[in-house]
Amino acid sequence: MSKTPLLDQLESGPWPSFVTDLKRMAAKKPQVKDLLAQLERSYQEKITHWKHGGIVGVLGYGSGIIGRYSDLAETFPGVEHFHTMRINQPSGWFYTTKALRGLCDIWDKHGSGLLNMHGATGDIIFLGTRTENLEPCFAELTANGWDLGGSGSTFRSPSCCLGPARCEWACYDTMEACYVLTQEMQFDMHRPSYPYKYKLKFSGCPNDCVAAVARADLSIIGVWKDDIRIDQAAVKAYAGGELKPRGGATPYAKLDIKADVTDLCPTHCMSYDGKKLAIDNRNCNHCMHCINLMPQALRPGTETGATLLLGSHAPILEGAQLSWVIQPFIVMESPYDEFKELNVRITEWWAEHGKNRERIGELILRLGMREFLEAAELPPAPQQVRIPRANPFFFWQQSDFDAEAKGRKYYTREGFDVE
Amino acid sequence: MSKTPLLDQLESGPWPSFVTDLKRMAAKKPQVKDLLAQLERSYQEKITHWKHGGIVGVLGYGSGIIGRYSDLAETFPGVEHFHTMRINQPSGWFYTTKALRGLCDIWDKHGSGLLNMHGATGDIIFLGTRTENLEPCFAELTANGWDLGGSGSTFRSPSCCLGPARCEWACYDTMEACYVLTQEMQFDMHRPSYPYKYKLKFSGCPNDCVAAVARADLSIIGVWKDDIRIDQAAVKAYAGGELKPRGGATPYAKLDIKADVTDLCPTHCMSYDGKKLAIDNRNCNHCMHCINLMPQALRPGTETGATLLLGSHAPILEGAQLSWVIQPFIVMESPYDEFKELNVRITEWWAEHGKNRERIGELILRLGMREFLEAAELPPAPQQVRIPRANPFFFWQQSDFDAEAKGRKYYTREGFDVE
Amino acid sequence: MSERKTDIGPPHYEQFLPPIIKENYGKWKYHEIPEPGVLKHVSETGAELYSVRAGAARLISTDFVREVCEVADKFCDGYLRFTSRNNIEFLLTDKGKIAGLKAELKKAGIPIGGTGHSVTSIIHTQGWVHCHTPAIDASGPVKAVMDDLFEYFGTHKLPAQVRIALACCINMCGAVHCSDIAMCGVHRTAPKIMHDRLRHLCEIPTTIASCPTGAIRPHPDKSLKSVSVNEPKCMYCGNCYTMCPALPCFDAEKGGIAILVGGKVSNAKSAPAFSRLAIPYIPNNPPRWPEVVAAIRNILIKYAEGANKWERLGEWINRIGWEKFFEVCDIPFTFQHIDDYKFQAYDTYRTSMHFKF
Amino acid sequence: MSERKTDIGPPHYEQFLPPIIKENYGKWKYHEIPEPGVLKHVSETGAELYSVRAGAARLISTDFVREVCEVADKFCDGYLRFTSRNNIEFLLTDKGKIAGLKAELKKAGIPIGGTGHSVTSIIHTQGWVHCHTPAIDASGPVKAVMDDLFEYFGTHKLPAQVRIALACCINMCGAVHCSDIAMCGVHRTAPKIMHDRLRHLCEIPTTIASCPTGAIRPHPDKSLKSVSVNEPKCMYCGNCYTMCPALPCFDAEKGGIAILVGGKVSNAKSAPAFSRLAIPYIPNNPPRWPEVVAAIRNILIKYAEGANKWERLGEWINRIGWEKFFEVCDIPFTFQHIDDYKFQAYDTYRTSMHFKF
Ligand code: SRM
Ligand code: SRM
Ligand code: SRM
Ligand code: SRM
Ligand code: SF4
Ligand code: SF4
Ligand code: SF4
Ligand code: SF4
Ligand code: SF4
Ligand code: SF4
Ligand code: SF4
Ligand code: SF4
Repeated sequence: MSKTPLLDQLESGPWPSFVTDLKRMAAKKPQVKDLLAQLERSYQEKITHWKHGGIVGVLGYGSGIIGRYSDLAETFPGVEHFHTMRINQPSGWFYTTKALRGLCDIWDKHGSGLLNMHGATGDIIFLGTRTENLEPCFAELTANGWDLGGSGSTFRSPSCCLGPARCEWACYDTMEACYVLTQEMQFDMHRPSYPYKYKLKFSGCPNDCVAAVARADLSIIGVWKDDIRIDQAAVKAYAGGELKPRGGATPYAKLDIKADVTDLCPTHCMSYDGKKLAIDNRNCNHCMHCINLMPQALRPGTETGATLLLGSHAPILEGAQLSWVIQPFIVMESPYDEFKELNVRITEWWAEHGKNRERIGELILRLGMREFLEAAELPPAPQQVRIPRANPFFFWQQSDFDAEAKGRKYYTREGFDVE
Repeated sequence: MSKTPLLDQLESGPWPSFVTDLKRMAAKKPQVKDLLAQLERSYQEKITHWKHGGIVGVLGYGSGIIGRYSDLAETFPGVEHFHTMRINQPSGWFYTTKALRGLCDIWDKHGSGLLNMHGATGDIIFLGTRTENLEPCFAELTANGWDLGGSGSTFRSPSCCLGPARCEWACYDTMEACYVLTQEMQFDMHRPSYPYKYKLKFSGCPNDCVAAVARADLSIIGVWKDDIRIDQAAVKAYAGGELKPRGGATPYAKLDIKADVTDLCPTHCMSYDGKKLAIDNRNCNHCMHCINLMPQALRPGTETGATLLLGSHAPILEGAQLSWVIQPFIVMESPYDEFKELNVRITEWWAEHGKNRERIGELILRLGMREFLEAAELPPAPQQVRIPRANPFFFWQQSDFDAEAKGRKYYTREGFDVE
Repeated sequence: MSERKTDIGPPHYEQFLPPIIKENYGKWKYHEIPEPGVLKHVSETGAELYSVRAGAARLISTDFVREVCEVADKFCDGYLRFTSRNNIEFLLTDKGKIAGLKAELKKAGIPIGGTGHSVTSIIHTQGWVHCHTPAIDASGPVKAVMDDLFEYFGTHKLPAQVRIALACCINMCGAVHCSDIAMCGVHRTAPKIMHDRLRHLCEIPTTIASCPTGAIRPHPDKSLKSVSVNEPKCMYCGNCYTMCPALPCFDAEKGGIAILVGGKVSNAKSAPAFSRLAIPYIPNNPPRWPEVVAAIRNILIKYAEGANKWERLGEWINRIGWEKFFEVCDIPFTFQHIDDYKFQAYDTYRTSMHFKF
Repeated sequence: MSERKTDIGPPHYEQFLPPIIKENYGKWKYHEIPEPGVLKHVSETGAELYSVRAGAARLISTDFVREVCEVADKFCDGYLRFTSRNNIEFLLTDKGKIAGLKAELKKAGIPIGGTGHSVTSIIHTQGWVHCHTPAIDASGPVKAVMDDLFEYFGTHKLPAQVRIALACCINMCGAVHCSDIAMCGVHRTAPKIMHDRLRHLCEIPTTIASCPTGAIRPHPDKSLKSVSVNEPKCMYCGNCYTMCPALPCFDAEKGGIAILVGGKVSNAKSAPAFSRLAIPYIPNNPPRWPEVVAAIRNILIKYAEGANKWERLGEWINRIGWEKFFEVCDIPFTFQHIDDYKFQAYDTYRTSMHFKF
């Protein structure tokens, strides 16, 4: 009789089965056999059998490894230690088979042979090894050009959509920006010196294919400032049904430009008279809807850059947050100095004021946007808010009164106050 | 030279001038002269000259009077005392001239002769008298059928739109409901026994002409459950321009039924084919827009009652709140027993748990909607929320587990839990 | 002495209703607004009721009330009412009397209007006339603004109704927090502590608890038996003063008016909504507050020009976006506009790419 | 011993890009999706790149990776990538090779799809395979749901894309909080305090501070040097356990899955939005969680039937209203649906008459 009758039931069905895959590895690796056996126990008992993680790592780093021990080590000695190694992925998750095989070789040698491509943050996740293997595995990784990613209270491995590598809508070079910032922040990635985790995600346009707005403390989302480029001939082809909506990836054969595009434009800034498509670009929200449905007729403008949004994270502790706009537009070009400097101002302010396990977004809620914006040297802008405050409980600081005394009407920031 | 050069500047212009009106009263009443003089001082100095109110009242009542003393009593002895008396207005603010003159006689005798018709809560505001006049004035008021309204931590004078008295849209009898509840709550109105103020406002339909949703702890807003009544002939008359939109009260001569009505219906549950207007009533939001624009063609349904919403108040202390739905539908018919009993459950729970100066809406936020709904014996309903919670931080109580153990799927309330 | 009457409540409304209303109570079928300020309600019985709506200062004298009563006796058989926005409504059944009524009101300087797509009377409060916490007067700014917007009271020129309100302090008596345009008196000075008086007048724990931002602490010098205020944490709400008269937070120079816009109450089309900060501060400038008057006119005009048919002010702003509102009205955007007050703040931040440059 | 290498960071991506991408980097002009799982990108230079997207379990072995590499060598000159949702993309320039690639993948049991109006791979987490706080497994429920929804992976049948995610506890690793449909593992038991261990393992002040609801207090019996938990205040978040291993909050019987719906990330049409609670609790039922599978299918089907063209799941619900969602999907509405968690709660209440019966 099988030792994993419950898990076995996950071998049927059309979707690829992790059980089947693990079983063949179990034939080669005793720790995988024990992993399956322990997992079967969890399936029976509906409870995890991993102990609260311990602190393990490689020399000089305080991150990149998640310690993990079984609470059934006596029964399943193969999983007594089952630590995770997070390997920082390359920008856009591009690989050559050579590189991938190299990684497999290292992991077969030093670990369980199980992995995730990729973890939810973006790292390559090497799943399951013993403490004594960490250092040799790390040495071999670095020898082959790989390094660990982040974990704990560090700068976490940034990730990006593939952007200009394969997408016509990328408003800046997400791949390069992600790489440069990852390199820039190596020290902070490997040595926990922040109040909590800090994540960066780079999306090339408002479609946000790496979910930056939901999962990155600092979300860098591409955008254009000028006009959507229109190819009226292609518009005609969509109207005529020669071109399929959304490149063909829908159940709908033909686009009704009014019903499907202009009527659904959230700002109603488009019009179509049956012949020509017109856009009042000053009132466009950059939502991408029209572009998404007619990729051969419409393209973002050419004055491009990114919007910076800050603060998103999962629900711990006060409920989830989505990132909000802190800088409506920034030019994102190598060497990204403006961006790097801003990033430093943000993390320094947070490191100084943040409590243990307080994300930057929570800190701002605690201390107020003004204190943050002044520290980050960003002027207030209406784009930062969806709506202005409703309550009358606002503060005035000496700088406001000083500006008033100087005959200025409002203080917005040193050098930026309004006459 | 005039003693009130600043105020005098408020005598010009087309809008009726309170200064002109007060000046003629000043000729008769020295306290009004002093009031104007003190007000002029405030206009010069940009500061109030009223002291923090003291506690004054009539025998046996703890409300209805706002004590007020001048901080310039030596200069302006006429306003040394300048207390307000709040007289509970009749439902819908209807009067006969006889009744009004009677009130004027009383006030000329006992007070300054100045008043507000009406205060923001709805009372008749007698503005300015001395402590020793309160009791005689009160005696004469009650002798003539009038009584004081609420102030302080009491049940405040309820108010209502004129409803069935003059409006075709009233979904219940706001005037009678307001009267009955006011009578019912006399004890609580005149004896402060609540944690803070508690207000009721009755609007006959979702147009909410007494701003109940914004200004009443308990807002009773009329609504219908069945179908909007349509007179297709009148629809045609609107389409043809014979009938003017909104009864004529707009700059627009003719209604474009599609552009003005059906396209703007917030749920898009209407359609108009150029001839017939159709409404998918199950998807109507009761927003009133279509009815407002075509009062001769459309009327609310006939299965009518009210929605109860709870919690609104001005920004003190945690920011303003709008009332939210606690009971989507209640039949409002004399003697209003169901409503009265619910009102008692609400105030008792609040009186028991509320902190000093904590409005009912704030208490619910502090203790949670479930605790409130269970105390009020109201089942949870999706109409109570605009959207369900986003966070995963929810509680389970023993009653939930008990219901589960009994084979019920969810506990919603004793006797209401779901199989 | 006869028994003292208490708790009798208000008179029953029925005795104040004109006969036509008693007869047609609950039977109204539809209404028309034949001209600004004149309502016509038609009953299922065919009966027709006319209401003529007139504006007044809300702060009035018994003399004025008696004047109004005379008019009502002459044209309305002595029946009249007030509206939820402090207008007077003259109720009559004889259409033929409307012209005479209007002429009489004109003579008395009582304007007619406030219906439909107008600016109706401004809901307001006491101000320097009667309250102890105002930053501004109430009746004065209202008079100045209504003088300026007078043309909109007696006409139906606007894209929708526009409801203006004023509160003289942030307690916001009235519906300032949900008005198309609102003026709100604001202080900008932390309370000055009168240690001598505080000791006698105030309970220290209650005073400390009254501060919503936790700015008040026991005074470090225990012998004072007083409190200290952490000024940067104070947002001048005056709640401590309400609890303790020894903490006045007034200041002749720093008080002023904030303008909030875009709120509404009705459910028509869009849901009820709070007013939002448009201008954080305009200096207090009695007797006619010209900067406030100009700011409101500016917003009203831009709205009238920019809004679609039927669009309330807040609906217009939501459609174009707040960033465009600030641009169109040429109002600077400041730190004060960004919410930083507790639980509501996060919900006001822009968590999307949905904005315009 | 040679110098130890540290802080080298990841390899530069350029070395992994196929030549066509290097040549056309930043020059892409448009794309088509000729069939489910196949993308065609056309450059301004006229060059054409094909990407074939394939699904896999995310928990895989090096054997599987080697298999995939073989396929990529055979058809793609050794170039491939993974997507932000853990799909594999085979990159090729020779259109003629697509058929062969597809056949090979089919043979290997690797499904093709995940593009456009499909259900693409489920973002998920570790579960019982690797984490210490899960209420559920991750890979197991994902496999069961994907088996059931398999037809939607390789087709473009839905009104829009549908993004499903799973998190095994409320830490919500992944994007559960902004997904069209999300499964979230939930505990329903307050932590059991292991007093003996707590004393040695945990700092009491940090443990107390870790509780977001303030449910943890110092134990009244000082000699225990431990804490007590006020159970009614506990919402089982496990945050105390993260800080103090002597506070496990697991329970074989009471753990289960909550379903949240209607979130999104893109800015297309509507703004990014949180997922909202649809079903507060479904019992944990390994190995195939049939009630969860059925609940998700039910929601997906109702959505597919009810949504307008292009409407994401949350956009559909917003259009019809949450009350109709519960009605259409026949899901009971419970106390748990009503937010009562701190600052966000008020904003979820219905402060208008805008609802349907
Ligand atoms: C491995 C991974 C899940 C996966 O299977 O992919 C993971 C696993 C863990 N996460 Fe996570 N998180 C992972 C991505 C995320 C993400 C998604 C992302 O980064 O885009 C999030 C949501 C975004 C965010 O950062 O908020 C996330 C939000 C959390 C949280 C809640 C943080 C919050 O502010 O709400 C915790 C709790 C904590 O930090 O104590 C957490 C904690 C954990 C811990 C370390 C458990 C703990 O309390 O110590 C988990 C270790 C599991 C293990 O044994 O391997 N993990 N975690 C992901 C990292 C892989 C990688 O490096 O690529
Ligand atoms: C007279 C009146 C303003 C007016 O000119 O019309 C008024 C005047 C005062 N209000 Fe008010 N409120 C008046 C209607 C309101 C309303 C409107 C309503 O009831 O529809 C509100 C907003 C709705 C609400 O209840 O929240 C209102 C919200 C407040 C608040 C803030 C309460 C809150 O929860 O945010 C306070 C502050 C307090 O209670 O300490 C307040 C406090 C006060 C005090 C008693 C000042 C104080 O702190 O002691 C004022 C006395 C002024 C005076 O000297 O006469 N008043 N107050 C209104 C009562 C007249 C009447 O009875 O008809
Ligand atoms: C007399 C009064 C009720 C009362 O018991 O006193 C009243 C009477 C009518 N209202 Fe009102 N409303 C009255 C205050 C209100 C208020 C409260 C307020 O302003 O403080 C509101 C909510 C305002 C808001 O949303 O901010 C209000 C929102 C409406 C609406 C919704 C309009 C909209 O587009 O939002 C309608 C519908 C319409 O005008 O077509 C309406 C419609 C009406 C009708 C047509 C009802 C009817 O069939 O008789 C009445 C004449 C309207 C007109 O003047 O054009 N009434 N109405 C109030 C007159 C106030 C005044 O003197 O100016
Ligand atoms: C490959 C990938 C980026 C990457 O660097 O890995 C990618 C690639 C593309 N995305 Fe995406 N998106 C990818 C994850 C996402 C995500 C993130 C996520 O799901 O976690 C989102 C946000 C999801 C959300 O809103 O919840 C995302 C929202 C979009 C949208 C917005 C669609 C909408 O209606 O909301 C578009 C536009 C479209 O599909 O027309 C888009 C469009 C595209 C295009 C058409 C861009 C292009 O011109 O090449 C690509 C093919 C789309 C397709 O598969 O139909 N991509 N895309 C990711 C593939 C994930 C997968 O394997 O299934
Ligand atoms: S986020 Fe924009 S640029 Fe990046 S892959 Fe998606 S659609 Fe392309
Ligand atoms: S990107 Fe969005 S907002 Fe801009 S024109 Fe297109 S559909 Fe409209
Ligand atoms: S709230 Fe409705 S019923 Fe009452 S007066 Fe206004 S429109 Fe008429
Ligand atoms: S009342 Fe409002 S929601 Fe209902 S049909 Fe009329 S416009 Fe539409
Ligand atoms: S708004 Fe403030 S100052 Fe004005 S009456 Fe109300 S409490 Fe007094
Ligand atoms: S004015 Fe308000 S914020 Fe300032 S100290 Fe007093 S209570 Fe606190
Ligand atoms: S969601 Fe929770 S249980 Fe699952 S991996 Fe993340 S922290 Fe662990
Ligand atoms: S599980 Fe969460 S809510 Fe419960 S005691 Fe621990 S930290 Fe507090």
